Amino acid sequence: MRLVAGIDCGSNFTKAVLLAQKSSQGSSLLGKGRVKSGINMEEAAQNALGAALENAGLTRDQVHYVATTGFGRYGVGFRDIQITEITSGARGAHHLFPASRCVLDIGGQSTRAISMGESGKVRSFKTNDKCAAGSGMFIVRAAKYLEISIEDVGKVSLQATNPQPISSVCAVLAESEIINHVSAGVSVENILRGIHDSLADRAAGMLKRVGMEGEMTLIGGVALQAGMVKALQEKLGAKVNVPPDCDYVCALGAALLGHKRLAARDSLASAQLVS
Amino acid sequence: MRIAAGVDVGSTQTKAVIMTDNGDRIILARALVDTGANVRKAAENAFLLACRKAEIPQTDVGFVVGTGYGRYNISFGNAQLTEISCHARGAHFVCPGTRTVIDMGGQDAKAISVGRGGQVLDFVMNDKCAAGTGRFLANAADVMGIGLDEIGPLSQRATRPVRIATVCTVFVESDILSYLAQGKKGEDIMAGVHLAIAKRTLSLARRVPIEPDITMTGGVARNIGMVRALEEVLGMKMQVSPDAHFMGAIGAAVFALEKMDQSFEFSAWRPEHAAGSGH
Amino acid sequence: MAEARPTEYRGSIHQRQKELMLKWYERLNEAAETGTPPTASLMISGNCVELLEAFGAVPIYPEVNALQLAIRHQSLEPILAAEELGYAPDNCAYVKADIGCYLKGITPTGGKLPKPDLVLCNFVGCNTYVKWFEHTAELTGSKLYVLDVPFSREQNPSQADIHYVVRQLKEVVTLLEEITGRSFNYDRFVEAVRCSEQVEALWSQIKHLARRAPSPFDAYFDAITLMGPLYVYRATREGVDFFRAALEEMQAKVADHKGVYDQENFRVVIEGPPPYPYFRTFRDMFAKWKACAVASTYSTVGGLWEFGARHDANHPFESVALHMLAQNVSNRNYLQRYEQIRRYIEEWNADGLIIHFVKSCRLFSAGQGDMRDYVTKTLGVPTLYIESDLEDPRYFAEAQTRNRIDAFFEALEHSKLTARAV
Amino acid sequence: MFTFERSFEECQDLIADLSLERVHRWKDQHGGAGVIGYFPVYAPVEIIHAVGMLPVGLSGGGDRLDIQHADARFGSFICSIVKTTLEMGLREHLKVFDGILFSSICDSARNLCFVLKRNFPDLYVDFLHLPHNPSSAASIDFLRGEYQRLIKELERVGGKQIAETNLRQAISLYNHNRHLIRDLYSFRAQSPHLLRAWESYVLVRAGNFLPVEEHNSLLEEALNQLAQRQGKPRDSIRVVVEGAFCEQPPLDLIKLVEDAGCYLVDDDFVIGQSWFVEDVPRDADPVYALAESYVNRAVYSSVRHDFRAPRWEGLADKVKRSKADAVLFLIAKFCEPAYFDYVLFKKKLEQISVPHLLLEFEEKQFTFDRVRTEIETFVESLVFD
Repeated sequence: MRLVAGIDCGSNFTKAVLLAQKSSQGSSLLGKGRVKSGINMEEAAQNALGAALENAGLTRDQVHYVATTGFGRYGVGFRDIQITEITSGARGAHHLFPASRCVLDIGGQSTRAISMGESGKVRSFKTNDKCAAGSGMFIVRAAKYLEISIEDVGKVSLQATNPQPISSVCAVLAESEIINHVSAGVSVENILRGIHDSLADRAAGMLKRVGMEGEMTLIGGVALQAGMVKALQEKLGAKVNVPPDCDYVCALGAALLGHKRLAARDSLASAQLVS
Repeated sequence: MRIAAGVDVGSTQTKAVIMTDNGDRIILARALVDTGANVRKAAENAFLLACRKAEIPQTDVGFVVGTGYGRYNISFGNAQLTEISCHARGAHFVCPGTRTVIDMGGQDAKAISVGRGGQVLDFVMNDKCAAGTGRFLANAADVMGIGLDEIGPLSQRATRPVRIATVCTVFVESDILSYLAQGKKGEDIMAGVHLAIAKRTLSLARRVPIEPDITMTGGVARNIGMVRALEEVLGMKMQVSPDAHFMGAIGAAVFALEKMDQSFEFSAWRPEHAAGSGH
Repeated sequence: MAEARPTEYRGSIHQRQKELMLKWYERLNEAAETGTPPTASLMISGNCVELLEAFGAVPIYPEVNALQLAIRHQSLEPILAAEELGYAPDNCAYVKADIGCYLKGITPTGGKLPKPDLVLCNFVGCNTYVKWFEHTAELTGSKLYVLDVPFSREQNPSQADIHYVVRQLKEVVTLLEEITGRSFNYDRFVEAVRCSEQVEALWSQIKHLARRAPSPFDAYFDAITLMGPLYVYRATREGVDFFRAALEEMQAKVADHKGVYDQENFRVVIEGPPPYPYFRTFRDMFAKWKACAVASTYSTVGGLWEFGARHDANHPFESVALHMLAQNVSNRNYLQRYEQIRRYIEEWNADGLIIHFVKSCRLFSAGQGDMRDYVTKTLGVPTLYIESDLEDPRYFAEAQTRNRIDAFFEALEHSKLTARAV
Repeated sequence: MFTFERSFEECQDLIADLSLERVHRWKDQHGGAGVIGYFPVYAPVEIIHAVGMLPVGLSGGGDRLDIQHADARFGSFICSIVKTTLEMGLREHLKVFDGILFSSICDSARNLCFVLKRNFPDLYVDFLHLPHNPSSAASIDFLRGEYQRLIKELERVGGKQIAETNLRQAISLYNHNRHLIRDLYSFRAQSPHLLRAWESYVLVRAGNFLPVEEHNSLLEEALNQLAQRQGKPRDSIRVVVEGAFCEQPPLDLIKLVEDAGCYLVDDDFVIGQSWFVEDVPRDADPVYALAESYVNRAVYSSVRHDFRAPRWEGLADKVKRSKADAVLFLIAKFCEPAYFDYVLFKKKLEQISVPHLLLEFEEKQFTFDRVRTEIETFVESLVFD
């Protein structure tokens, strides 16, 4: 049995999973761990991996191969390979929902639309740049302003009867619009749903540009918000899958690809792409 | 004795000022509250608080001018004027030599060219994007995990400021994070942040003629780091009054007094004027 | 609210222009159904519609279709459709709306639009137009001809410039003969040029009425109402009749001192196209201040005639060439536009300039900051600079735009009042 | 290999030097002879050379010039090179020039021409109208006339008549220059592991500042030494870069693309340097020859419209010729000609199923985390099955 660790070094949290490949019958998830990233990626990765090992009741020397992903992927000295969070996110989502052909990843600052082939291989993708319009930050700020906890946002938004659209392209300026709504007496649920709708609009635009088809899987922090999922489902008229713990999807994808590379290495091909 | 008030409903904070005019115009009281989600309430609280501080019943206030982006939500306001007019008027009242106003608030930055009578000759504002505003600083402070009032002094200790790539208030976080990861010093990062905003603000301000005296208004004026950074890129000193972030409210109050002694007939005094402008 | 409602131009002309535009769309529909009359796509600015008249062919103006959609709040859907195809958020939204409509089979009236027999790109400065027509030809499979008009790089066009354009005009004649199977009717061409000459004279007289205070019409918002017929019917009798009637109606208003507003508080010059998706909202923001546009550069996209230029039936080809080269705002260089604005401000005695930056159109907007610098610092004239778009509703920030406009007029008013006080 | 590696560094410094010290030196050495700057993409450098002046290709300020004044003149939604060029003027970096040439490449650049005119009334600023209707015989005659107008202006500015022999000589010098650049490119396409894209890029771009004679010998030396260069092939995909014909991407971005696992086997960087696909004929009237070559022998480009030979076919051929696996669209933010062409390029590539990636850049960009992620993902999507 070969054991591969996938570590997702995000800007807020570092997540690690341990994946075992039983040569013939697929792979199985043995453990996972999650720690705050802080400013030292190496350390965070060590700790996350440690947590995963503990969770699996295994030891470091049993890990054959380490694949890192996420914005800190290069900051981890003990990695065997680094993979972008787009590639790993697609693989992870595809592993959990083999029928899904595209992935939407809405994180704190970034939104990514990815379309993929049968194998979970990335076909094309779009990411927002330059401006955080349409990112999860939109919601975080709104929640702060409306003085409700981020956990409740999803539920509240579901109660909306008459959503109010948000037109501003800037996550920060949107606040003034929100405030105008509030002072115009618009209810909190209608505002939140309005925000979810405008996020869904932007996301739909990106998905169409990468060629949306078949099922869609939503990952990233925003996936926890029921209101957002509903908004997307209505906007896209497609099935939206939400992984049980969407936090680990990229780490999982990294581990899966790690296994591929490991197999390749075993069959003598020299490990590529390690810089 | 005439008493008037100015209420400036900003995106982050709401300010109210009570002024009186017996011979010369003096400020009786100032009040500052967080705007929060309920703009109407915030305006009321600020106004009542100011009256209490001035030790007058609110009924003594003869005329109230509202300003700031929330001005049309002031239930008790008699008239509304834009924050551009009011900042210019306020700066001119507090620092009569003012020819240029640089205002940095929570969500917008503006530059105003002011005439000798305190009238606006020209102005520019940031658009569609909160890049390089007070909020940008607040965010930076959050990421660094320090208080908004500490970042200015901190930035003054910088030896080699970093380059900040983005002016997006949200993206600046990842910039700062990667600098922290590279082990850069907090003061150098914050100095970089201040410099980035100062440059952006100046390239905005250059659209109007920048002539001394330059008066800085708005909440950010309380940040010494920002003041110094701006003066550095400007190559000129600025006047920063302790009342800097009350300028809008003061200007509004001055206009209110002028209305009361009939100095001139503004269209803004006509009640129907607010119509067609509501939010 | 009564105060804030714009007293919109509502003469019989308003009705008549609606009829004329509908009639145009009917002819295009007929062309789509039956294959006749022959049609050709043209760019509004600096066009050679007189040539089409000589063949009894009807012009298709993609810009008019695009702006009609925007005014009817229907532009976003086609824009998104085009972006899905790969057009960038920062591509001209006129193009995206037009391409999107083609993809989705949307038309402003619901009637059919024909596949143009010729995609005739009269290239007058707008590089975007070359791409636009190239893409249209690629999508429709229509024949493409780019009539290359040298940009105005010296004060006046050279003989070589005129000669170059005339040679191409004659190539177009041959091409149209092949495509339509009709022969070039020279007399009809001369007659068309004569009509243009008369329409231009009338339109110019109307523009000059705005020098009176109060101005009988708004030279931005109302001028736009008259621009449809100007583009589609310039070279026809109907056009001449329409503009004669329009002039008479305006002269009548001047005679009994009727202005756009009961009292004209401010006179402004407006630079740049309007935000069509918010046309009415935008006008209301000026109406609230009783601010009347007395001149505008946008109303000279079709042609700049208030300073005396005309088509000339005695030199039909040369004068068509000259119109394309020098007498439309698109092919004139930036400094010539500064000069045009300066004359408007002085000769139409305006209080200030409004610059409306539209992200779609770099021909208009690239460098408007320098224009602002020139007008405020060199001419010392108050100028307001606002940004949005002429077709894409996503770029109009209503609260911010209103705030700037209010601040601008507050300042003008304050200055006037303090000046009086001193 | 010492001199060889050094010439790369020298070229980098040359490109990075906003004070244009090298150009100043040339001017001094030539008794204050005229220097004519030209805004990308193309200018008839042969003519400038023939009147004894130095043609200098302007290519923006990169990330070494932070924009303080130009933002106030060219607002949002305008590309960086337009702003940095104006900024260089307003910050007195353009003092060395006796004239600046623009041509009809896009609306922003065209307006910049006249904004410069207003802000620098003493500088000779001219606009060349390069024809957009190559299918008309009239266009060659027109361009010939336009070039003659330019010659008159340059003679006025330089106070010196042009001799036809000089023009013939200039034409052969630049023909040779384009030959050498073509050789460099084909060497790179043959053995990308022996010549990195950024290396050939700096060699070619140096030609923006050097007299053609010097640039020719630099290129000759480089080609000689390349023959002996050793190197181990990397495991990379072969990529054609399209869209960076005007504003130039930061050098670090070009390096990053290679480090992410791409061989850049062809590109359109500083495309003006290799504008003609064949020699400009030497026999005929040289001015006519230049005009005729612009109409009939020019490389395909997003700012030149030749409806006889669609640009997307040009790209398809390029991909075939260079045996590329994919196309990387490297487009300057707000570059409208590139944005428009992307649509039809994309359509064509999808017909012949060539994978492609669109990346936007700004010359002043200096952090590349997002771009790196996108390029690596693209490479991974081609490498992993």
